[in-house]
Amino acid sequence: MDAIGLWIGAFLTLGIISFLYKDNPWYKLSEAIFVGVSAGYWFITLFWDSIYSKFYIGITDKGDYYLIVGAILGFLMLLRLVPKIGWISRWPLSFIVGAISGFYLINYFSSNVMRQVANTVMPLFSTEYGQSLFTAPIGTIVANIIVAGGTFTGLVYFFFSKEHKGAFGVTARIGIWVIMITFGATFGYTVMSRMSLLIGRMDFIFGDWLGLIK
Amino acid sequence: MRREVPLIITAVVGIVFVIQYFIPHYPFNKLNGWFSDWFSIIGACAIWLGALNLLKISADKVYRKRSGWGYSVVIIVSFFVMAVIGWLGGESFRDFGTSFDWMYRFVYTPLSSTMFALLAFFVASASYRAFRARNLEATLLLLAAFFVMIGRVPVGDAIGMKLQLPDAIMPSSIAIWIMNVINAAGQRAILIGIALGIVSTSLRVILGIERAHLGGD
Amino acid sequence: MKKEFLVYLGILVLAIIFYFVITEPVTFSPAVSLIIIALIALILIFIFIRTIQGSFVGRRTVFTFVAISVVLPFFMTIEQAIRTSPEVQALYAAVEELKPGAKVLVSFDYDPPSAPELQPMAETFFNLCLERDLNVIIMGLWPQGPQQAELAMQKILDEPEIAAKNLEYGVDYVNLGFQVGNEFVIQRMGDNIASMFQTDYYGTPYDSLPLVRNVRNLSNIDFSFNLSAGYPGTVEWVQVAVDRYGVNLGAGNTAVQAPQMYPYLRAGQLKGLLGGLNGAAEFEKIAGRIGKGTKFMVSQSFSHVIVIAFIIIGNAAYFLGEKRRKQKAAE
Amino acid sequence: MNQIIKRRVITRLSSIVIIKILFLSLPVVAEQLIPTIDDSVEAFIPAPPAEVIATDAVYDQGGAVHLEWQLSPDDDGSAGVYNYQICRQQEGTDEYIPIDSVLAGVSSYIDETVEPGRSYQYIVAVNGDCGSAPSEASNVVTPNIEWLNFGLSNLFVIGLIICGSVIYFIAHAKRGKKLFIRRIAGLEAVDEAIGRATEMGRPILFVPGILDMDDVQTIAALTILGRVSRVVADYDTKISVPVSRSLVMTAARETLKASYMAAGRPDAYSDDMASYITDEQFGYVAAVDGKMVREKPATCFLLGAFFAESLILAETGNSIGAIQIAGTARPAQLPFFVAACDFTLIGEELFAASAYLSGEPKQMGSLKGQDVGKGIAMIIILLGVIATTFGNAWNISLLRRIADFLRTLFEVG
Repeated sequence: MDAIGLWIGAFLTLGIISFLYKDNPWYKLSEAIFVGVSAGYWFITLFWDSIYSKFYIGITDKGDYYLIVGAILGFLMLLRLVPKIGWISRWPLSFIVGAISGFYLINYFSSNVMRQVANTVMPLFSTEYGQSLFTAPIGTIVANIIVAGGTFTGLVYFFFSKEHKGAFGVTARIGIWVIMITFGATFGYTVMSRMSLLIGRMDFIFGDWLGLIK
Repeated sequence: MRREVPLIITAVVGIVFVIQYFIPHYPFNKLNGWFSDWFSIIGACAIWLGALNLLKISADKVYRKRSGWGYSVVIIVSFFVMAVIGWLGGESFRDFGTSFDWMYRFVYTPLSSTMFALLAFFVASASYRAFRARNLEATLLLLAAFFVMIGRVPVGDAIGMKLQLPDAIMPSSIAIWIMNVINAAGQRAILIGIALGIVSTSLRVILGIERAHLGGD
Repeated sequence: MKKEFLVYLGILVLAIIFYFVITEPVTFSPAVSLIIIALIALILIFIFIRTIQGSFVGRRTVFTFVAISVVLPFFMTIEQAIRTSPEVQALYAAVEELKPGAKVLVSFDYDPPSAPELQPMAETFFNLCLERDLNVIIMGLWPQGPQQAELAMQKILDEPEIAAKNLEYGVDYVNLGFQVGNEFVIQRMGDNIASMFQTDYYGTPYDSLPLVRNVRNLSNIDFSFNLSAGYPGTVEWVQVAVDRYGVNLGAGNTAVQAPQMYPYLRAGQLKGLLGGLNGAAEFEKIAGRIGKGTKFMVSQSFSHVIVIAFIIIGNAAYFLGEKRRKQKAAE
Repeated sequence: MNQIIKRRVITRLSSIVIIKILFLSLPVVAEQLIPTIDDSVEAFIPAPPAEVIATDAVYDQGGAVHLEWQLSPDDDGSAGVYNYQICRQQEGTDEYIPIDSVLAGVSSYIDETVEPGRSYQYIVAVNGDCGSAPSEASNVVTPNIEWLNFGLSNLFVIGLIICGSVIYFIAHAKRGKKLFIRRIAGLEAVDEAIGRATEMGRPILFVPGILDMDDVQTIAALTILGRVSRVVADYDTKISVPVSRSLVMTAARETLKASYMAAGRPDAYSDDMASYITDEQFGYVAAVDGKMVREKPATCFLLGAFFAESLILAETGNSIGAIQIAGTARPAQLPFFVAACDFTLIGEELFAASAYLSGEPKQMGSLKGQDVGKGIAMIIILLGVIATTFGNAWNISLLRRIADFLRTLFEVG
């Protein structure tokens, strides 16, 4: 059974890779299998995990009656299938949108705005109270200045209601430089792990399947 | 009715979810947990809509014999194969050794990891095309990517040792420095900006200024 | 349409030949490997010249080179200088310090997509433990972790010097399987491991496994190693197992995640760290074993060099093209 | 009375210990152990922990009691002492019930199983190899739940200022005051990109990210879809919105329908414009990639929450020569969009997009309000850094106090 599985796995792997050359029937077939299988996978997984384990077991075994609210909202959602009263599905939708807006508003505010600002407030030149200027190692001083200054100029770049001209414009420009370096670094940083993914697939083809490598 | 009720629901629920952050008392302390449970139940109901839509579109293609209808048959068949196997498997449908697990290991996993692995090719083609020193911004992007890339493989340090560079400017040290210092600053500015954007967007939604997603009359 | 199916047929024939006819692993001798590398370099120089002359290469050429740079090193016998970093040495030293019979807990917190990076680490770690007669207790906080552990363990048990030891399941190593609950599992294990793992991966009750019968909680574990690709993972092990229960912890991480662990390493909360394929290769080197990490690392370096080469080619083309454009404008 | 309780606790605890040992050990080992227990039970019982203090946790989530005690003098890291058993007596009962245990060396515990308004008393017993010793009973504690967490009042005030300024500028703009908003290149290009698709007679592809409606980026993407589809409806161009979540499909349909109605062309709308493919990240990408190369859209919008697939989509879109406008608030994916797309909305710009595209004054007002938030953050960073740096260097208490104040002002929880 596993040998058949290997052949199927290899067939599908090569089918997806063939897309790099161009769209072709092999890719189309692999894509169709992928869409069907994964939609079926999520369909049944959500059924067992959410409807059965969470809702049914939650109500019958654990007495978590608050779950009924979710079931009612879910049911209202399904009313879309009835064209005449389909508009009722906007209620659960607006419930979700409202809850998410409120939730994100306060959470992002506290963790991203407040905390990041607090973290940026730091001494630049020394590490302990009472030490005179420039007692920290030179590397740390440079790093501190770049972190504080970079954050500041980056924020200037995002200003919408002021034209980027004059001193403000220069600061915003430095801001965009910092952001560009950030992007370059993030890009270069991910190249390695992307390559290992391909290495893994090729190992599957040439090692696990064809047995050409040890 | 059709317009006002959703707006009121959004506003009230939104405000409640902001306030719950400050109230440690029941039931407000439970709201977050409840909502994520509710959401997963709503999602599990809604996937019926999605799945039926997928099947309907595919069936339609087959019925009208539109080009590529054969692939639509494949979609329908593989959907049902996976769903039925999962259904028959009962509660423990994805245990090791079940047919659902077999499908997962030999069909689902190869497909998704290969699609993921295509990134290796696209990373290469994107950097070939985009990393050109057209202007100062692009040059900074290019240089940062270059140094981090070099610094993350042994080849980089091997070259560094050949050139007898001091430890502080070894490619790997430069890469770590860029990541920890400049990257940290840039990320922080982006994060603060994003959070303020979210605050403002959420407020517009709660106040009902932004209501496209709730449809027309 | 017809042409495509001919190509498919060709691929099928090749696959059958490779699968059924060539049954032995293929390796190129060092000389052949060097010739291949030289050829690739020559072609790159050729492309470079062509690009300067103004004819750009397409995406497909780039794709071909990426594929070549990843696949060919699998068959090559070339050695790459690998410098072992202090965090890898520290992990090795920590394992080396353990006395035979010490209990090592290995948590597999990843799934197949991260396997290329983490599986080689798992294999080397198992090899090291079993070679030194340490007892290995496997568990997973990710549903598919224990399965990955089985694969790695099976591979190591088949290696001649380990097979010669005739190790027994339940006595020398045990797989407790997966448990839901993320960091709460670790927290409960701090007090009582059996309460989280009533049975092992195969359904045997905890108490009837001789190896773990006397392992009450995390304080009975001599060393813990965690292979992590995200949440829950190393961060949670550090915060709960190390900070609250004082476990000695080492970790293997994906390349993307590893840099976030350096603060823990500096604070001594982590005894050692393997980051990405690089870490796996270094660990193999220090353990004196050539495994997939070392092999894959050659592919990794090659593909990086190819990407960088293409960036250089692209830039050369851009600058020379610019010059030509300016010349034209001047004329 | 107290002594009776203590004795009861001791018998209870030692029986627990014996049972535990019996169950967890080899029968052979257990047999060997039992006589040792009998022989040495008097000799090696560790000294009890002392000074058990119970306090009600402040600003907690529904009742918790914080316990602290002094470790048993025998608990010095050597073997022999293995944990502390925590026992609780509830008001109205006369029995101490074991509720949990913590490892040796731990001297605090948070009991989160209390009910607010009731009174409790605790005993902490140390368990050694051969017996256990309970402490004196703790003070009586009655946990309360507060209705407001005053520990977060700084968050509340600053939040109020920033939200207040957003609302203020919205109202301000409504009254017709003109506001300047700088141009955002990616958004200026939207009209042109739609126009191009119309001219070429090719469709427009809109991908609203791969997360569900429980991410605010998806909501932001749909609000942009609202603006885009309004223009698309006017031009009578084809638009296609493949999605990877069923709820997003529903919301996208509502959005599209509303836009077509607003454009006065409800007849041109069809449900097929937004279709669900699959929840699986890469299955979705495989299908969208296929769609791209087969339908060859002239313009691709990739807006919302993206993960690794960002570059797969952007590169495929690039290979078919589409104009691509992308945007996400996930910093890890932004570089790939910047590298492979024509225009990229960076983080905050994604959230500003719908307001910007609407051109309505009140929407623009909210952007100005956002800037106030940024201004506050910048001022605090500037002041705080200067104050700590110099306060640190010359030990000036005023500056240090300012710096500490600013830091505590922005510290949460």
